[in-house]
Amino acid sequence: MQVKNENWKPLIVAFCCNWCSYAGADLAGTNRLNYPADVKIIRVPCSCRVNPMFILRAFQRGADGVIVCGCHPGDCHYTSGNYYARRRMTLLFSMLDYLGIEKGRTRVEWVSAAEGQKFAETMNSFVETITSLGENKRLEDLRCKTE
Amino acid sequence: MQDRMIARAKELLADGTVDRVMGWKKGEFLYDATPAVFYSAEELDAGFVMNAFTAANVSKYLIKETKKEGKILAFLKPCDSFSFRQLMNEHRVDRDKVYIVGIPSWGKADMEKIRQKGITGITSIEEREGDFVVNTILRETHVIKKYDVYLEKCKNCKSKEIVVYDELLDGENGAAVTNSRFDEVAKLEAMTPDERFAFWQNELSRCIRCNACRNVCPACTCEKCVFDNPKSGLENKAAATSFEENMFHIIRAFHVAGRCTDCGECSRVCPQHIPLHLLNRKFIKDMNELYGDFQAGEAEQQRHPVTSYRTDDAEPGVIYTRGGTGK
Amino acid sequence: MKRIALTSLDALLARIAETQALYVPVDAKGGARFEQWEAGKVLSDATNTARSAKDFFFPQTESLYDVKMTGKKLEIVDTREDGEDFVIFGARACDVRSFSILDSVFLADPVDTYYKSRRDRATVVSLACTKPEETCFCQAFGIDAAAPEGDVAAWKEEGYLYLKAQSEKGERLLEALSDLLEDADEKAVETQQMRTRWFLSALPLGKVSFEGMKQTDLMDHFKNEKWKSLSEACIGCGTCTFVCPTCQCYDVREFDDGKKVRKFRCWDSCMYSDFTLMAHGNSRNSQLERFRQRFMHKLVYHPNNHDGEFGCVGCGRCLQKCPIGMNIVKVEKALEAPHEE
Amino acid sequence: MQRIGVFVCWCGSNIAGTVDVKKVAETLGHEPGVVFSTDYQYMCSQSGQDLVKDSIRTYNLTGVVICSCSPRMHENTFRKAAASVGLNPYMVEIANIREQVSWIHKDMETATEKAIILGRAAIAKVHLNAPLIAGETPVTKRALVIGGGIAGIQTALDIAEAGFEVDIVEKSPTIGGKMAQIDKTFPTLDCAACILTPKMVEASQQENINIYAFSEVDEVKGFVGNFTVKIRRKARYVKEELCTGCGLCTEKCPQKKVPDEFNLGLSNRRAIYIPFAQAVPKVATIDPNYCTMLKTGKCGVCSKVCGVKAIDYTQKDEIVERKYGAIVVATGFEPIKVDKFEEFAYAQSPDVVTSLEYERLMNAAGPTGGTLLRPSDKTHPHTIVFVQCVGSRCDEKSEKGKPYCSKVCCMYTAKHAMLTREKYPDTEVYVFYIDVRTPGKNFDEFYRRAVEHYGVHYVKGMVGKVTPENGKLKVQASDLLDNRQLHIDADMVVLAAAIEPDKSARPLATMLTASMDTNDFFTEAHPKLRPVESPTAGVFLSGMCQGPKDIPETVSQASACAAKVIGLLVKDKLVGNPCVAHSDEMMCNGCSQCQNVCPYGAITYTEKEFRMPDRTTAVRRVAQVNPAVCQGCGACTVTCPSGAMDLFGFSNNQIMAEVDAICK
Amino acid sequence: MENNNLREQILFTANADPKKCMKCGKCSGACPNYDEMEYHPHQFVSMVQNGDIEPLLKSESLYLCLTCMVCVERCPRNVQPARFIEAVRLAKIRQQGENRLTPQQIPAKIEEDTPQQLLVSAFRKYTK
Repeated sequence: MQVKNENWKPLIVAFCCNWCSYAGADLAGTNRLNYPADVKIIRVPCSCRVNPMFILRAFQRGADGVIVCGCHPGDCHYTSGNYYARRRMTLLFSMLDYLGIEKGRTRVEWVSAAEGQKFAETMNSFVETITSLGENKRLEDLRCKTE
Repeated sequence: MQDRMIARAKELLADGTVDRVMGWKKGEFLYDATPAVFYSAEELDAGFVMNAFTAANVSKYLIKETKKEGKILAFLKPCDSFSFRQLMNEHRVDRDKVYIVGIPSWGKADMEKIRQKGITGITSIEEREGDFVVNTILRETHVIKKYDVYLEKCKNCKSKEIVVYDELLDGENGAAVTNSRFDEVAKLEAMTPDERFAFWQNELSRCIRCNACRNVCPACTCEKCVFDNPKSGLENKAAATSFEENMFHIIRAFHVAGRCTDCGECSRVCPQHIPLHLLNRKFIKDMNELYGDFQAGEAEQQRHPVTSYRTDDAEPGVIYTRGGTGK
Repeated sequence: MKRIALTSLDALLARIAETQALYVPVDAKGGARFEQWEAGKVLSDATNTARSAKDFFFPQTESLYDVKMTGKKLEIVDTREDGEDFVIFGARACDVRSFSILDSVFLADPVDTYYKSRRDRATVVSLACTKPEETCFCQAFGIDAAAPEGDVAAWKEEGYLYLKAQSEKGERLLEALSDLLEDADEKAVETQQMRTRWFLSALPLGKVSFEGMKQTDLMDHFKNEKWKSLSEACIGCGTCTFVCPTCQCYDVREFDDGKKVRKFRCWDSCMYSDFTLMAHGNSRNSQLERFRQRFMHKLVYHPNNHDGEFGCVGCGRCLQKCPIGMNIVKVEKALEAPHEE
Repeated sequence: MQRIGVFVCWCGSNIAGTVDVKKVAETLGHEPGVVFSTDYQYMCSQSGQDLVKDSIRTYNLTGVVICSCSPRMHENTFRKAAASVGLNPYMVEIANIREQVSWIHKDMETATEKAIILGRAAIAKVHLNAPLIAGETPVTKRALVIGGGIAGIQTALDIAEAGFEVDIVEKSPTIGGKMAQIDKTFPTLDCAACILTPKMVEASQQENINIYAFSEVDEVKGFVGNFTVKIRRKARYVKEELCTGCGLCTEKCPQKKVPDEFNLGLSNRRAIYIPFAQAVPKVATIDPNYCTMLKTGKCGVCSKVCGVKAIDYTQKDEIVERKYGAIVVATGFEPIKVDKFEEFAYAQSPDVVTSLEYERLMNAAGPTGGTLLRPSDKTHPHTIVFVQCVGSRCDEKSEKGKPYCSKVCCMYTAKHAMLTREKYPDTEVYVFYIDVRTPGKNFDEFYRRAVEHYGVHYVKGMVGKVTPENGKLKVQASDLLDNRQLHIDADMVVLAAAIEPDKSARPLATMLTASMDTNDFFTEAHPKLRPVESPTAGVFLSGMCQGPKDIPETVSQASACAAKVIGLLVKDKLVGNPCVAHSDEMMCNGCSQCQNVCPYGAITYTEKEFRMPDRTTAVRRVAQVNPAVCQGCGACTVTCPSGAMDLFGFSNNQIMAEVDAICK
Repeated sequence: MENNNLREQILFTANADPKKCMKCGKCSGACPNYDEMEYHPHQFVSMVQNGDIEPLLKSESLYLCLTCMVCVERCPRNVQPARFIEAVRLAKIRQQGENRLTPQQIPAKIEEDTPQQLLVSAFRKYTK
């Protein structure tokens, strides 16, 4: 194991669907609910737009955790998108686990537009998990290393 | 069986049912037959071969062949027929342009496994019942149990059933066979994440990105693979440090999830002996466990587990809590 | 000729490894492969490594330089690594010959400095074959597996490792090891060589010859109708080119990680649809053309351009690894067979 | 290379209080492609927008990044501003540095750093943005209403009156639906026929309405504004255009023993019939299951008596294909089958009836001519027990009943009880209830009237068992408030059966690719804000097919639905959302996976000839997206392994560029 | 507190959820032994839910339930009232010395035609 980098702060990419979770994040902001700045949100129309490639890409480029947020099952703006996302992510996460990637680097959370509180809490707990897991080494592309 | 196949092919050529035959052509040795198209009885006599090494799955060639004029005869082994059925489900082959004769398969041998027994300078290999008789230049004769050198895909055969055919060479069809194809996956699942990581790093880091797994795969029938397409933003032709481990093989397995018939070609052709089927089988096992048993290519299916859903599906967190996945 | 008892082999290897990086073939999952030697690693008995030895001089990927961006300013950073000298121990005759074929490409004007730097730093200790595979046909290219080229040639026989320097570099290496070595005569080696040569000639491909290829005009080969049926089964993977010790095509690409753009080169394969992709598109659009390119290059263009030397060393890797059982011997036989009319 | 302008908003102190906006603007100004970067107090203000517009002109900007509040707030504002000076609105991206940065982070340094990263991500995305132009599709100015009950009639009338043509497709021989079977309506107790039949007549006479009675929808193709529908006009064996509805045939037909479905089998009709006197269209129909002529070829009485020669035994189903801009689903409901509830002995005794059957027994045009007689012996019942919630409010896993409240039962039961007591004061009426639910104008007053003025016995509790015995119905029930068990000898028991969507709804939903809930009610596009639209564009919901509701509610929903339809039909063209999926035909291999996951049926396949890279031409099956139907969810893009399917505005490359920028 | 524990124990034994009850009374409406019982099926559900268990324990109703399961069959909400009655009964006889029957009482209860099996099962049911 390498020596812990003192300056290391987790880098977390959050994919949020436009209709529920992104609005939930907005609500967290409106209500001034704090969560770490390590979380960077990318807006997608629906959780089903999140391609496993995006997640691996984020890890490859140095993200330490990736979270996908969508509408609660049954509430999808597009009726079925989050159901597909749920299966895809379940399978992908299972595969990552199978490949020996630490559990907890990936997460799916359903956050509605009204759940600003939940959004903030989710992000806080996710950052905590990632912080305890430490740097993502296993999925990083070595070419992205800076000497 | 080879003779019966040639005889039947000749009949079907003669009566005009087909105008060419998809088969395997004799090579330099017993084990290097090449998939080939035969146009005449003479060609069949000269080169058509069927033996314990003709393992290549010919279903993928039929994509190209059914785009041509005329009708082609294809001999499909059970696993090939699953692949073909899946290609039909994906509208990739024109069923009307193939006359399918289903042929049984008891297993195909892996030349590498024979070599691994330390036998060099092989001059000939004969098939005798359940054995191979290998003669070498040093006048040694090795008798090897066929089963010992079967390809992984044959040792863990899922079904002897031919799922699509016009006729059966033997007149009768096989059935699904009990198998332990998920045992290896389960064994990995039972390891700790660190052990699994070490296992896969060792395996996948050997990848030279020759793309044989992808190009041979009957489910990989994209016009252009994302990894070859400069416009995709993911193009990466080189075997670059960690790209294979972290992206290529994961995404490839994901792209064929729900469509992979577990024909085992990927592992057969890998020049680096990477057990790629363990990735595909992991997805199959997960899908069976989470969404109900499903076998791609088994029947006419429009949707597979990744393109369907139930409102009460398990949440993604299930994989972190369910048993059997190590600590 | 020098020799050392095989029981002291580790001491010999340890001595080499003291001053230089030492690479030896070791058994691993997926076949033998070259690894940096360290105490405890055992020399493989395999006839050959799964991948060829060309990686030492022409690795699959290699950084050329970085372009760093600071705001809108660009800066070019040389990423060349001039590492230490190294020794390749145990390369086979075919692979050693492949180095000279690669040399004829990379060291011709303009010299490839990345390649040259590696080549200069390397000392090659070859090891004679004793048990060739049925896929071996190096004899077809005038290679003697029993008497391999290389800076130092080595033979394992009767509990000894026999060593013979064949170049200045080789002499320097043996000089440095002289206290471990004893003088030897060539008798034992000669016996082994006779045995091996008989072995080679008796192999199924022992009589294969490519010389007939030279009898036919380039354009006739090019227009041969056989290419169609030969290439039909080709799935367009790069296995043959990537395991081949003489395939030397590469592509130069960039990798942008946001902070820098890394210019690197990587093996390319003429079997790939994007091989020599240019702005106007591909020059070889069908698999037939690409397939033909590979074999024309090895069997026709290369001898035409390099004093009759074929671009193949007969290592047999492609015969073993091709997913669909197509290979250079089949191609040669088909092309040499009389045209069917 | 784009020429990008970056505009960092202070939002007063909302952003500038925590984010060093000057630093953000300066740092982002050094990003490749950024030719102008500035900050301003209120970007969304008129002068802020003018700053954006002027800069676009001055610097020839091809892309704009606004670092401000959430795109959900002002994306449109800035897109419009850009469009007004000729920059494609989809070249504008927002970096959300208020809700995601300044409002949640307190530390200036951290917040500034994050704002810069989010700005970079937006810049990276804009580099890959391309101008998008929303597609336009023409609108066929005709609506189809499926179902001719009160909901369908009301919707059709409202649309027709606005000047658009409407076709009503009704599966039974007449329009009118369930309301035509009802006797009186609560809470006003006016006669249903008196208010419904004029509407039916109006519908038949309205020039813009065309009624396809005895017809069903066979196939629906197309999309919003452009549906093509095949309507199956089932054979009546009577020429609709000739028949005058005189009814002579229905009197002369020798086959008299056909259960009359209009009276729910409580009486018989002939093999040739007109469902009821005020049927629209008033045309006879031959029931081929009972007609002797059609079954054996011997009879022909109706044909002989018909003065206008309207009978045609050779008639076949006819398929009509028509184009529509909008489709209204008004398929209504049915009461559930109550024979599964063995405890109520519905199958054992004819005197146990459902409420709808009771309606017919009370109706002047019903089987008893309006005199309440019990079905078994046609005598006057003296004790009647009403049971509420039969099959409603059951456990979700119940195989017999439904989990929802059917909403209308409390009121119609009160109505039945009241009417019974009014007409027959000598009759004892018991109503067993779990809860009496009467929200609605004058509803609770109505219920109280039943109790207080009419002396209906309301008992809190449920009937546990009904046993037919010696011509009586022994009712055993609990009275929860008095904590006793009641045993009543009743003459009739009336079951308030739960309602469920019509059986035809499920296959129709499949045809329309409209979604349904687990109970087969159609789902709304939004339960609060778009309650009369289906998520499938161009498909609207009217009446009970969407959920239980009473007549006033149905009518108001029907009119609301009509308003939405009119709003669609009044447009000449539909402007779509340009952020839709599109297929790269050269990459597509036609595997159909995308079609399987598309919730809107926006993807179709076509065989097309292509010139391939190897200089051959090939006919290939490729996916095509109808941009008018696609809503841009992106489910297809992830399903497509080759990446042939991509989403405008959120392309693979754009999202990956954002990922890369964030992970730098 | 003690009652709360008792309630939890009964809920655990019953393995049913009284919160699902919508208080329609159909169980009691269907109960064939209603008039004999002091507390009726719906009251068992409601009183267990409210933790009001003491009166139930003291009541003869416990033994008057015929376990005919009609309440379970008829309940529209699948609350299964009989399970609560059974659970309370079990709670009672599990208390020390609260057996419903003692061997000494049995001879008095034997009638000529009482099947042996009834006695055995009653003994099993009413003692721990």
